[in-house]
Amino acid sequence: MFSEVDPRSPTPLYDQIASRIRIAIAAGDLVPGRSLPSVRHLASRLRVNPATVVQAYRALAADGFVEMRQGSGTFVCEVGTGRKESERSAQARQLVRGLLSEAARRGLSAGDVAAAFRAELGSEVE
Amino acid sequence: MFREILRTQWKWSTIGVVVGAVVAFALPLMTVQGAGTADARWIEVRQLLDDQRSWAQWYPLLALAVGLLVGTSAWTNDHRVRHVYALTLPLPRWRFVLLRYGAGLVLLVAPMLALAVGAGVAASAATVPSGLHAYPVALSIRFALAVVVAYSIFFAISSGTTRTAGYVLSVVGAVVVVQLLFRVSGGSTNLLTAIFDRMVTWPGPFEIFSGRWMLIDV
Amino acid sequence: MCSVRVASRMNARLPAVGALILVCATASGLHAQDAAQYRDKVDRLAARLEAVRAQVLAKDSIGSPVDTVRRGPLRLLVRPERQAFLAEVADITWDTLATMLGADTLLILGSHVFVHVADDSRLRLPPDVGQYRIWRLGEPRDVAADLARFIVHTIWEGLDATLRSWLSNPAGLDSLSNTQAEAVYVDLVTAPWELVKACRAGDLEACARSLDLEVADDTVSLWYTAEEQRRRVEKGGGTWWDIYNRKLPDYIGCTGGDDAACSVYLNQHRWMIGAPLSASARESFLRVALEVGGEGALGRLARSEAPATGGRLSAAAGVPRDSLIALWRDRILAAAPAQVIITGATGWTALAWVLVLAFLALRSTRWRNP
Amino acid sequence: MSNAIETRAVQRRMNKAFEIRDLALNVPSGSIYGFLGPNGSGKTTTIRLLLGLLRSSQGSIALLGRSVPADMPHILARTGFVPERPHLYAGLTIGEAVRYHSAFYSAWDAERAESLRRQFRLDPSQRVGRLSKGETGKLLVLLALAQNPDLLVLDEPTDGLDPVVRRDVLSALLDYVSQCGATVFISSHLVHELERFCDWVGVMDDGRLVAEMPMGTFKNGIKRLRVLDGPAVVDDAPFTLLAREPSDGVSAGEIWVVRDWQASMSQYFERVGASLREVVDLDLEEGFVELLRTFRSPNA
Repeated sequence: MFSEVDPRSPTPLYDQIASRIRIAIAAGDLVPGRSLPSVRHLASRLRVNPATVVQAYRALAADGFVEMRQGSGTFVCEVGTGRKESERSAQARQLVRGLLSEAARRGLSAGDVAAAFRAELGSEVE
Repeated sequence: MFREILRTQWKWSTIGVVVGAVVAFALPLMTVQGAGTADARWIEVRQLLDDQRSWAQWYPLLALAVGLLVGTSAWTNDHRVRHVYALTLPLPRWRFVLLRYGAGLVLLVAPMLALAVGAGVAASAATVPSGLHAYPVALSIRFALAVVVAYSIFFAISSGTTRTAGYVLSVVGAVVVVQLLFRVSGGSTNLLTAIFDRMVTWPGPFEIFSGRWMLIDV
Repeated sequence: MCSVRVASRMNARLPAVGALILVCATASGLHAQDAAQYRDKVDRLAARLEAVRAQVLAKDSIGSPVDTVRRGPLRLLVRPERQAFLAEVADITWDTLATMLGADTLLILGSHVFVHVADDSRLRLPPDVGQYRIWRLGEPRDVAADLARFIVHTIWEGLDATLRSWLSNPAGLDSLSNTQAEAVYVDLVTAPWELVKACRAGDLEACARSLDLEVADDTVSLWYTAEEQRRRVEKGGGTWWDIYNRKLPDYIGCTGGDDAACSVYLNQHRWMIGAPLSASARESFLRVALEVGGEGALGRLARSEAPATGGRLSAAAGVPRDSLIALWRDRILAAAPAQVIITGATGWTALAWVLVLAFLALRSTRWRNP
Repeated sequence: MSNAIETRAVQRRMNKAFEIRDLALNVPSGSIYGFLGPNGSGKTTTIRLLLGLLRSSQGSIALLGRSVPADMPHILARTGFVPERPHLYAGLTIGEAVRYHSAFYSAWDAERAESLRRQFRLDPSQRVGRLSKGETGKLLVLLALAQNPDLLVLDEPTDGLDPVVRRDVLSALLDYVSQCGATVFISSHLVHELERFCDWVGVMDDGRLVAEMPMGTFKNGIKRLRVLDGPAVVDDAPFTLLAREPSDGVSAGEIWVVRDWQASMSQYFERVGASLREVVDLDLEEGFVELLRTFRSPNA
């Protein structure tokens, strides 16, 4: 989750970082109370501007996913199950939206995409 | 700071300083080797003085060589990479130059002292005929001054850019050309000799080199 | 300057006879102080020169045209194409000799001197003339200097035996140069003999003896103390064979402590010992004397009848002997070499240059912003 | 002090063909400023001017609030500099070179120097003259960082380095910045390298500063549009049209490269009867290329 970011993507870097952490929290990979890497560490590791990491952490804090404690670091908050669910579905919707717009660009209709979905996933979707 | 500058200077000019010091110590001893007897006849005295005189040229040459080696080593690296490291160091430039200059001077104390010690030993070991005297102190002072002058000359030259060196060389070249023109046009003025004489007589910069480099003299 | 062209038969077989320079003078009775007498003598010499030349020309069938160049008593026979060059040589030689020796001094010259260049190898010279071969025709000035030196040598050869034994062969008779005086200074201050020390301290009589200007039966004692004599005998006296055969009672006496034996021994073996001051010191004295005497000094030296060399040199110089010695001593002491000890001027100048150079290093364009 | 580097109307003629003109740089304190430009655009000359290695013929330069070149020693004491060509004494070993360099800086952090040395795997007994390009680059960065600078000026610090070394060097640099909050002025012609961490960019071309803006503005403002039935003459558009060319042939329409784009501007196309099919974000490099293209031929 703290691996590469894609600077070429239209999604801003801070957003990329924040959303990855959000997913990790929603998926339970990051348990409440656990501390996130320090800004210095993450910035150096991802080779991004420390300000970008701070911005990502601020965004997460504003959403209530993490808590920034002065002087000691950033910690994962207790997030309700409903919240986790909605985050997961929001992420999923975002993926699908991207997929649909890409499909539109290639001249595929929503029906084509849905058919493909069904074909790929078999009966699971039903 | 000075210690580090000194350390690098030492690293670059070890050979010059060490060899210079060894030769400087040995030279006076070789000068008096087999020096005469106390009641020497005039022919022996003459021989002794001639020997002294034949050794005399090696002292200023040694001073020049040591000055050249240490003086130019101060900037060889900067010349090689065509960038002066010190320009990006946080101290006023004049201060850095003086520190570099001082570092070379400190190292040059070794050959100077070596010569003084050598001259002292030689003077006390030699039998000086009556009427002659040994001058170890005068010789050492002369050597020290000559080394410092030579060092300063080469330090100043190598402190310059290649363009400066070019200017110096073209002035020398111009003098030679003018001299040749004189020669061709039948003039008898010898410009080179005149300039050289100016340099080696008071108050020219090389006067110290042209003096009497005699350990034993009247 | 006058040059007389002598027409002669052509002979192309001897082109090598190039510049034939004939310096001719005479040794016969030299008292030509007054001009008329001098001129008369010169004229007679000229006539004799013509005779010699005719003899040479006849002998060798030299047919090429020959010019004569005259300078005072100097006469040069030259080949026309070298006339200009050798006329210049003659000018310079004559000037040198005249100022050095005085015009009449040349009359001391005891023989004729032919001077010829190296390529005149087929020339046969009359037996009664000195000859001098110029090996290289370079600058007229150098040729003239060589020639003048040679003539001086020839003149000295013509002087009496006393003078020649006092100083066998002076290098030149021009005035004392500083380098020569400096060398004599070294002798003066380093000679370990009591007599020289006294001379250095200012005893003019001691100087006179050191320079071998006095005559005495026991010269050795005039020069050296008994102790010095003994040391000398011990150091270098007697051959091994002599000593082995005990044939040298004086040697044995001297080393045994007999002072008289030492001087006897040394007077008998004069080759072992010379005057306390070297020949170059004597030569320097001669030069000072001639310089003080000015024109004609060498002539006066040759004619003087004083018994001791000191007296003769005093006559040549025209000043009393002791004044001459004092003058010589001052000249020598003044020629002391530059001090080994560094003078303030030298030291401070060196330091000033160091400062200037250090300043230049500081002001290097490399340190300023380009 | 709001700007770590501030120049006004700086002028410097290098030769007949090239000069720096009207250079007005503003590098905000605490920012990471990417100084972009093709080779020969004047980046190195500008850096030499900033560090007092060249004197400007006109204009004023201030670093960390002090003027260049009058206060150079003070500025250099707080500025870490990584030159394009290394100037270290080749005869020294790494250990000696570090020791020598440290002697001149009162704020030298020996611990950081040592940990960076270990991190960079530099052997202290190796001679500086024998180092590879990557090792030399690491050593220079080490020296610049260990002097605890408030300002880092890096001239092509990663040029010619392999990706691993480049990553190490940049990580160390960012680690220092997040720890100490220094301003970084980094020049490069490798645009994508700067993309991930610069918050300001300045673009040089032919001795002039073409653009200077926050990274976000730069990246968001330049877009590639696919337009169908575009008008022949574009004169009243709310954005700046940088380039216009036929599409790749597979998809219909034209490709427009525009600047100062905002989403609401799509209405423009409806108004002129065209249709906007696609808006593609350009990354820094593409934006940079387009920017230079219009700068060099403004009428295209």
